[in-house]
Amino acid sequence: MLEIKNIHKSFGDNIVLNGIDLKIEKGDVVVVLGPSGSGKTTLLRCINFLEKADQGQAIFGDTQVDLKKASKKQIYSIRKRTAFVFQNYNLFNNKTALENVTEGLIIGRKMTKEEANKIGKDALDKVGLFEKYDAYPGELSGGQQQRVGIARAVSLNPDIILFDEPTSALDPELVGEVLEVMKTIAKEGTTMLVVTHEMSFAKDVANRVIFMDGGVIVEEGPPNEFFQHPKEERTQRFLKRVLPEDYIYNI
Amino acid sequence: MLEIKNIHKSFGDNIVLNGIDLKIEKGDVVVVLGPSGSGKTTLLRCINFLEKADQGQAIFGDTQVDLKKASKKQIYSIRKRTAFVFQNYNLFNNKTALENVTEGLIIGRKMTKEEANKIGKDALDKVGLFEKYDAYPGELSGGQQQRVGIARAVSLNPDIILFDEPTSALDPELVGEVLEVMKTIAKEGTTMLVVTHEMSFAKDVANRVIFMDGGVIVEEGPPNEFFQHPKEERTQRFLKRVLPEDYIYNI
Amino acid sequence: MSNGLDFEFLIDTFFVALTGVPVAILITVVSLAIALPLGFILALTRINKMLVLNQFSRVYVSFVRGTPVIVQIFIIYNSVPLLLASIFEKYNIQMDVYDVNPIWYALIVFSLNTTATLIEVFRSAINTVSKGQLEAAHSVGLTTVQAFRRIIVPQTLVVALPNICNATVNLIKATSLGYAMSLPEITLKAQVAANASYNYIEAYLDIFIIYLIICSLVEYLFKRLEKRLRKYQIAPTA
Amino acid sequence: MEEYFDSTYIWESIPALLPYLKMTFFVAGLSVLFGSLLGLILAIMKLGENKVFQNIAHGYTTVLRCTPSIVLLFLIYYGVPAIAMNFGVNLNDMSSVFFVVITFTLQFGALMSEVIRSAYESIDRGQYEAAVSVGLSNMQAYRRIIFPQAFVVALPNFGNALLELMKEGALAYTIGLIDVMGKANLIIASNYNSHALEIYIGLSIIYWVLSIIIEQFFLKLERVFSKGNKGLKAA
Amino acid sequence: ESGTASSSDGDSASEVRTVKVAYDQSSKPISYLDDNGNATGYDVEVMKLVDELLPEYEFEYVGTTSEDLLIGVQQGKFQVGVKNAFWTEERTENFLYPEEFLGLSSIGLVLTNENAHIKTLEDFASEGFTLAPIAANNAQYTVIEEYNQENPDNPVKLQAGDQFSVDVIQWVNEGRVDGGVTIEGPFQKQVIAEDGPYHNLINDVVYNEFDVIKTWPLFNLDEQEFAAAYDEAIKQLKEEKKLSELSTEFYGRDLFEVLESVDR
Ligand SMILES: Nc1ncnc2c1ncn2[C@@H]1O[C@H](COP(=O)(O)OP(=O)(O)OP(=O)(O)O)[C@@H](O)[C@H]1O
Ligand SMILES: Nc1ncnc2c1ncn2[C@@H]1O[C@H](COP(=O)(O)OP(=O)(O)OP(=O)(O)O)[C@@H](O)[C@H]1O
Ligand SMILES: [Mg+2]
Ligand SMILES: [Mg+2]
Repeated sequence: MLEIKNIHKSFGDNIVLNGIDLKIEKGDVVVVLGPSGSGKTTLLRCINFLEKADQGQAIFGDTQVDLKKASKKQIYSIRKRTAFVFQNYNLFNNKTALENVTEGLIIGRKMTKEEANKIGKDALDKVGLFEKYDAYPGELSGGQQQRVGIARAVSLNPDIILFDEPTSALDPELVGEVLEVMKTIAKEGTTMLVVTHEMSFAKDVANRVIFMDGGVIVEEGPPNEFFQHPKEERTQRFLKRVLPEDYIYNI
Repeated sequence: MLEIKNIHKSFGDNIVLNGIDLKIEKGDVVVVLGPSGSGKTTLLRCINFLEKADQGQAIFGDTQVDLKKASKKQIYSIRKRTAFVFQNYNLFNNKTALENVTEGLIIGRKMTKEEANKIGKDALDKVGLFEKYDAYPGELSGGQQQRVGIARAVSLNPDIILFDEPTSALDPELVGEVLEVMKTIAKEGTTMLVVTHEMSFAKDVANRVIFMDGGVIVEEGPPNEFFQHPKEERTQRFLKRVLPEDYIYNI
Repeated sequence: MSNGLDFEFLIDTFFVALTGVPVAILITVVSLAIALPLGFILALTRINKMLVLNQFSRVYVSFVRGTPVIVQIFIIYNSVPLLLASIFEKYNIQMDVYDVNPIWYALIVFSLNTTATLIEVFRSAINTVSKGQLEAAHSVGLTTVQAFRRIIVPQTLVVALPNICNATVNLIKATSLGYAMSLPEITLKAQVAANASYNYIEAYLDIFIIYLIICSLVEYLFKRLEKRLRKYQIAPTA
Repeated sequence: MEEYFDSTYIWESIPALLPYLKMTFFVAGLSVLFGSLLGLILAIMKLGENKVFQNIAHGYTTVLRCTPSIVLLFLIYYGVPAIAMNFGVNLNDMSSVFFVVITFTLQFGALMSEVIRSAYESIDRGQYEAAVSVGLSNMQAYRRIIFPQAFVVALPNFGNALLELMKEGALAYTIGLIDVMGKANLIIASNYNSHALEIYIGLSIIYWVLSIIIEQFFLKLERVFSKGNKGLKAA
Repeated sequence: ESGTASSSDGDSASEVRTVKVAYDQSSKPISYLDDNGNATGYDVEVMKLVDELLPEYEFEYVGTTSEDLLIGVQQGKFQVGVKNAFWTEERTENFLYPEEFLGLSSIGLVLTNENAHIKTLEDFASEGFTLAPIAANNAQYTVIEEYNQENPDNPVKLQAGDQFSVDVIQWVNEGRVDGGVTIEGPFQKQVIAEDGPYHNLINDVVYNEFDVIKTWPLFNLDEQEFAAAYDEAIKQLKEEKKLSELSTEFYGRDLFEVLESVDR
């Protein structure tokens, strides 16, 4: 359903992505792990053309796009098939929760306002924000904002949703809310590519875990294997650092 | 060494602290847990007079102070015996790392520059920032900034250090750095009152855990007992939310 | 003051000066209508460092900000007709350059001037809107133009509003310099009225009162507008 | 057009005008000095708890913002001596510089009060809290931590206000004070109003160069004083 | 002369009183600041002669703009002001006019050569010509305004403007306006004089005088005594033909020769 081939991306001298290949099937939930600065965010942004890759191909179903030379039209067509959930939510500050969700539908997809509102309300209901349609982002807690962000992504009915550390700007208590919502939509069969530090999510929900470092994929596999028997020394060191000492052996 | 009696504090109609009593002995490491908005930060701020309590007493060794009516002199004398580590570090942006540490010593405590520099350098060395004396906050990573914040507090040689979620503004990988430093100074016998969501820290380092909610202390006890057999229903619910499901049973 | 005020003159002239208000308002409104979009676009060229335009706007802003308005007025008022005349002559255009109502010069000067101010206002305002807003708009399938119209501009405006208010008040006050172009605005009308009897003190009092009223009104309106536009910025509670 | 435009007038006017910058600087310098003080006092009133002081300071700022400079100048130039006369002080022999400085001071003070207030408010309260938490007194916290940072924030706006002030020369001329702008008028008058365009172009060149110098100077200043904030801005 | 006590000078006539004489410093050749920073011009030089004849007064000259001069004299900041002012009924409420005028001003139209036949404001108005703007506080403005009030059917298109931004001769020559009002002195110095900046236009523009008008110093209303002293002095100067000399020096012509025909 989505295949990425040989992405390269540098900022000046800093080589951030150094040839990444990735294949995601319909319904997959792929979690990307890696130390800070390893290029996880950049990978997601390149897939969505928020950043222009220096080299690489993306194959979406039957259409193949050159990530470097994509035309405006191709970019829009790919953006229509993807959705992005940002670390800092990036809700439109001047729009209510509902308008945040419907904006892309009405303006980007040319739906009528009624259609869009229906879809938007459904999406907000699904993330448990029945009563917050008319609230502005400034009136919502971080967790609520991120749930609007997820509703916004889901309502676009994309082939794949890209999540960039969707819980890392949240208070520990609010993290649960958002992970719960993500689990729900994952179980509905949505294809997801998720950058996160939430190991429990990776373990419970992912069907594949990828560990990136230095711009390449160091190791990948199903979560059980990945957490219990990391093969690479780099991966072991990383897991040791981010997991409570005893946690890793107890899964 | 520090005893707090019956602190009350409201903001407008919002009763935030509703009669808190707390006794801390020399060398204690007390961890305060609680949901967002339960008044943890306010408690710490009242102790340090960053917020004026509506009612309450603090007994520092042999001196007793009314938290509401304290004179300027009393406030200074208590601030001299405490130090604060802020969630957002709050380093002086216009001062280097070393100056951040020595500012309070030279200006507040009237030390000579040489003395202060010696103490400051020792403190920075202790938190692993040997080579960053002359760096400005803007040039340091979050973890490094927070370690300067801790060095600043330690160098004052206070009777007690108050920590307000010292790691919650940090990237997951950097959290380790700071917790490590906190463990070290805890082991040196520094008295600490720590608001944190880091359960592993609470478990490993604290000798007492306090759970606050709705402006009162709901439950307290030594960490093992607290995590494994929380008595109150409210505490159980809270722990379930903030801990990975299986973690709690595996300690 | 030694000999008392001539109240009759004061009141009569107040109404005479008042007839200059429409011209002042017209210039203000038209200049703003030109300067707001132009300033915004040029601000974008500066932020995106578009080569030629960026350099151009830098020099332009620097000149306009660096020299007194009255001097700009003199220069435009004296040089534009000369330039136009020689151009018309060269291309054989049959048009009387000198038939031009001075209000055109005023519009040129004040539009150019306000544009320069607003370039800087918008430049800093746009910078306060985080890049994430644009990215989010892109990610839900909006084009850049749509994103600007619906997301970025409304937010920029709110941030820029206090400074736009400032610029507007300064603009209204600056229209008083229009007398140098024989523009029949408030100050000129009051001064003409004062000439017959040399009642300048009363004339200046009238000018003072009128500007005070207009400018406070403008400030008030902007505050109202800001409150309305800011409705989404209710401080996050709890 | 060549008939009228004679660029030699531009080059001849510049050296004739330059000496009068002294007066421009003198007036601006004094006004900046006193105006900043006034601005500081007003800003303190605005930031303080006292509602009456707050309203006075805000009202003052509004009125001054809404008053055309020329009107303010005449109010001061004729009002202040009249008031002083009531107290038996004769100010009629006072140099007009005095009144121009008062006018600019009042205006600059209104401007600066906003500059100072917003600069102060831009400094995170945490800086103050951290300062007192390490045992600094209130005054020490302001002097050593808040002011140095607010100063940097205020610098560019201060520079702008200064530029505005320098350009108000036309105003001073109306009561006979001769700074660069006034000198330009005198030159034009002595040419019986001919070649005014060239003289004004010469004048605008002087102003422009001056403004660029001031701008650059303030940029430098900002860079020097913000050494600690460099990284923050980049991040 | 009513000898009512003046507000500021005492009885001791022996004491020398310093008075402030304000002059418009940018009104060459009537009154101006010369290149050395000294006050001069016809009006100023006359006042200097007056000063010489009045030992009990010492004049101090203060250069300023005409607006400040008017307000200042009215308020008593200056005791007297000279700015080529004409007499109007309304102004006598705010200023004290002495008995004796100060000088004469030839006022006329600047026109291109092809319009040289226009000699009067009536002719000018009938042609529907445009007139260069005149500063609102300038005496010339008053003259045209008065004409318009007397000839409401055939008014001149009068516009107020700025003193410095209007260069009458240039505007007329380039065709920006059909005509301008000026006084003779400046025209002499700009066009007729060999070294005048517009001497090259000597065959293109003409000056057609339409009136000669008396000009007056403006005294503060409380200065009757001073005004009386001035009257005495200036009478003597007129008799000695001193004013004619100055008129020739600054205006290039002795306007007192046509004094008979001057009606205001
Ligand atoms: N716009 C940019 N310009 C220059 N360098 C950039 C830019 N964006 C990212 N980088 C650099 O690219 C590298 C990878 O950044 P990226 O954000 O992809 O890492 P990450 O894996 O998402 O890290 P984190 O876990 O901290 O979010 C970093 O060194 C970063 O400094
Ligand atoms: N300065 C203030 N003015 C008004 N209300 C305040 C103020 N500071 C805190 N509050 C309110 O007091 C309550 C407790 O806040 P506090 O910051 O102490 O909670 P907390 O336990 O530290 O929460 P968190 O885990 O989110 O930091 C909250 O409802 C908050 O909105
Ligand atoms: Mg990232
Ligand atoms: Mg808190």
